Amino acid sequence: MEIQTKQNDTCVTLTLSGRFDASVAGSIKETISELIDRDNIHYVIDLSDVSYMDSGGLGSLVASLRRVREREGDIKLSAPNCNVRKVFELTRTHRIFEFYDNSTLAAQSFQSA
Amino acid sequence: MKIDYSTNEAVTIAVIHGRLDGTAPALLRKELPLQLQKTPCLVLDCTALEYMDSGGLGALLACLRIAVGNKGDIRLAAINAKVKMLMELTRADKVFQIYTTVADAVTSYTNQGSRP
Amino acid sequence: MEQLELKIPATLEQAQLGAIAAANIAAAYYRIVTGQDPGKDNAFINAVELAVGEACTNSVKHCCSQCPEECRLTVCFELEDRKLMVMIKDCNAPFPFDQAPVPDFEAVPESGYGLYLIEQTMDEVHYLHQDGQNILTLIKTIKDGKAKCSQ
Amino acid sequence: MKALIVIREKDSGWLRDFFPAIHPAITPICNKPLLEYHMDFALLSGCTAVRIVMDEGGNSIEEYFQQGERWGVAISYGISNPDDSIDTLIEKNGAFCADTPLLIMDGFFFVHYDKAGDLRAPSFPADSGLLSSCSSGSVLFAANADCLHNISDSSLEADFALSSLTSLDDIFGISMQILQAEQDHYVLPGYGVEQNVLLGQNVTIEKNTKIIPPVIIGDNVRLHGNTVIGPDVVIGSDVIVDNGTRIERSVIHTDSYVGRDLFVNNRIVHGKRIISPADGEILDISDGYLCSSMDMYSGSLFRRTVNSVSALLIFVVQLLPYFLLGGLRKLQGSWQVEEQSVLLGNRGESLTIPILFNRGDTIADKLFAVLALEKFPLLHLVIKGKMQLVGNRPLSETPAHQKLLADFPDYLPGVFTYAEGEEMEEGGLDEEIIERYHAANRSFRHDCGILLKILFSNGFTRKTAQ
Repeated sequence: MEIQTKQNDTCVTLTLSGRFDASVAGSIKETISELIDRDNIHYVIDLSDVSYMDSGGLGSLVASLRRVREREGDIKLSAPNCNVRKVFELTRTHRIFEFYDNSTLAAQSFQSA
Repeated sequence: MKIDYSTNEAVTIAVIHGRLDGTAPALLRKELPLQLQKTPCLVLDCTALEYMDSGGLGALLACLRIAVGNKGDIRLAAINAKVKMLMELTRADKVFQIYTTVADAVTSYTNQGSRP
Repeated sequence: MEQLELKIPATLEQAQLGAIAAANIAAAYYRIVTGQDPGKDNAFINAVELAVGEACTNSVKHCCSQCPEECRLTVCFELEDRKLMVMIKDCNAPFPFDQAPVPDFEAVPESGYGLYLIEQTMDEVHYLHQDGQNILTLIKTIKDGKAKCSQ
Repeated sequence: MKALIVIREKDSGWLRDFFPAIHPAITPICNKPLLEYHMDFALLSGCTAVRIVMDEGGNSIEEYFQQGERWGVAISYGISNPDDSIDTLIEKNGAFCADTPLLIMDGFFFVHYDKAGDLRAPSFPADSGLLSSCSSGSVLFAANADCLHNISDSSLEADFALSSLTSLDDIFGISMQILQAEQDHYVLPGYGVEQNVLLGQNVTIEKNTKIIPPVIIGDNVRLHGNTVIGPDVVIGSDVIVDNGTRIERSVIHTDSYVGRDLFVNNRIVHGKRIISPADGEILDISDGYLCSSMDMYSGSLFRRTVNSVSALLIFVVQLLPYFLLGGLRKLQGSWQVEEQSVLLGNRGESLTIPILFNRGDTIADKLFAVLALEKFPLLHLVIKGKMQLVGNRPLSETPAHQKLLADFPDYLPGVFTYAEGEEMEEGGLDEEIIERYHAANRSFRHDCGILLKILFSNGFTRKTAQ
C-alpha cells in the first residue's frame, strides 16, 4: 500500500491506495504520529483508492484520531468504498468520523471551521 | 411460577405469580385440579402473571375441563396485554370468561351461579 | 467439490495473501454456483475476504513460535452445493472462542474487533481445538444471483 | 435533477424495538419496503441519481439497493452524523450535490403520490423552497446546492403529501389505506388476478381456502386448507399459513409462519413475533408449539362435542348387537381380541386399546363385521375425547412410527379411519398418502362423509378375514 502526503496551511491530506490491513496499519500509525509531533493536528485521509480495510487498519485510524483529538485536532475521511464503509458500520466507528465525498471538500471544511 | 390460594364461601381465588411456560404448565395441571376438587368455582388472579405460552394455555384448558366437569368454572381476572393477545390469537378468549378485576370475577359467580 | 488447501507462513504480510486468495476463490465459486459474474462490490465476496483476512491476521498475531517464518498457517476451502466453508488451522495455543467479548462500542476500542467482524459477516462460525490444532470454520451461503441482503 | 434521501436514526430508531433484524427504512409498507416508495417517487420526479445518507445501519440498505441496477438509477451512499444539518450534509456530499437541482427528502415519513399524475420538472419552479412537510420530516427543492442557504420558507405547491411515521399505527394505517384504496397509486409487486387481489409467484392455495379481497400475497406463499384470508390482508413472501387459520385486517411479513387454527386480527406478524399496532404490544411466540394447533384445543369446541355425541349414538345402536353377536362368537370360539398400545400424537403420548379381529365365517362373524361391531369397545374413548371418531389409522407405538409422526403433525388417530373409507389395504404407500391427505384437509363435513361411507355404502362388502 502507498501513502501520498500533501500539506496546505490548514491540514495534511494523506491519500492511501491499495489494501489497508494489519500488515501496513503500524506504519500508517507511525507516519501520522510523526506528523502530530511536528504539530500538524488536522488531517484528511482520502480512502477513495483503498480497496480493502480490516480491523487492523481501522484500529490505526481510531488510535490516530484519539491522539489528534487530544490536541484539539481532527481526522476527516473521504470516499470510502462499500467494502470499507461496511467495516466502519459494523464496528460502529462511523459515528466518530466525518465522511466527505472527496478530499478537497474535507479540506475546505477545516477552513470554515 | 407460584400460586397462592384463598377461598371465600364457594369461590377460590388463585393468585398466579411469574411465568406460565417451560415446566410450569405441568405443575399447574397437578396443582389446580386438587383445588378444583374442593371448590370447583375458581377465579385466577393474573395480575402477577407476566407471560404465558401455549403450553400454559393448554394446561389451563385441561383444568377448565375438570372444573366444568364438576359443574364449576375457571374465570380469569386482570390478564396483561401479552396474555390477552395469546388468548385472542387462539380463540381461547371465547372459551374463558375474562374479567378486568378479581372483584368482578368473584361477583360473577355469586349472581350467575355456575357456568351459564 | 474437493478441498483446496493453502499453506501460508505466519507473518502479517503473508496473512494478507490468505485474504486475497479467499476473495478470488470465493469469486470463482460464485461464478460456478450462480453462473453469473459477481460484479464489482459483491457482498458475498467482500464478506469472505474480510472474514478470512481477520482470521488469518488473528492466528498470525498469536503465533507461538519465536521464528514465525517456519510456523505454517493452513487455509482450506470447500464448496458444498451453495455453502462455502473455509477452515483456518494453526498450531497456536487454544483460545476461549465462546468467551470472546463483544467490543464495547461506546469506549471505541482500538482493537479486538476481529472476531466480532467475522461473526457479523459469516453465516456460521465454529471453533474447535483438536490434536494440537486450532480449527476455525467459517461458512457463508451464496444467496440467489443478486446477492440481495436477506431481510 | 438528483435526489438526496436522508434517514436519521433519531426519527426512525423507534421501529427497531418491533423489528430488530431490519433497518427501519426498509420496513414493509403494504408489500414493499418504505425506501422503495421513496425511490419510485424520486424517479417519477425525474431524478437520474439518488444518494441515500444514513447515520446508522447503512450497510444493510446498501446490500438491498446495491447500485440501483434494479431501478435503472444510479444509487450511491453517504455516512452522516446524527446532528448534521442539511447544509452540512450538502457540504459532505458536495461532489454529488454540485451544480444540479436537488430534491431533498429529510426525515422519516411516507410520500403519498399517484404514479399516474405527472410529478416531473414543471411542478418544480425555478426558486428553491419547502415542497411539503410533516411532523417527522420534509421534502425540499433546491434549484442548486448553494441557493440552499437561503431556503425561503415559502412553501411551493406540490401535488404530493407527506404523512409522518411516528408510531406503528401510522405504518399499519398507511398499509391498509394503500391496500384498500390506493393500490394503483404505487408500483406494487404482484399480478392482478381479480379485483383487488394481487398475487406473487408460486402461491399455493389449498382446498376450501377462502380469499376475501382486498388481499395482497407475495411470492412462495402456501395457504393450507380451511384458511380464510381477508379482507384487508397483506402477506409477504416465503410465508406459510397453516390449516384452519383465519387472518383479517393484518400484515404478515416475509419469512413468517402462522400456525393452525389461529385467529389473527388487527395484527402485524413478523417471523415468530405478533404485534398489535394499535397499542404496540408485542407477543413473541417462543415455542413452536403455539405455531401448530394445541391438541387440547384442536378444532373448535363445537366439533369435539359433535364427535362425542355421534360416538354415543353409534354406541347405543351397536350395544345390543355387540353383546348378542359377541356372545355367539365367543361360544363358537372365533372371538379374538388383543391389546395394542397406539400413538396419540407426535408428542409421544400413547394409549392401549383393544383390537377385535373379524375372524370366522359363521353368520354371526359376518354380521359382526358388517355392523362394524369391532369398533364398539373403542367408542367410549371418543366420548371421553381421547380419540377422534373419524381420523387416521392408529399407529402402534414403535420407534419407526414415532419417527414417522415427527413430520406428520396433522395425525389424529380415529376409531373409523380414512383408509377404511377409501377401502385401502393396510400398510400400502397410497394408504399413507390418503391418510395424510385427509388429515390435512380434515373438516366436519368431510369426516361425516367418510363415516357414512364406512358404515353404509361399503358396509355390505366388508369381508371377514378367513
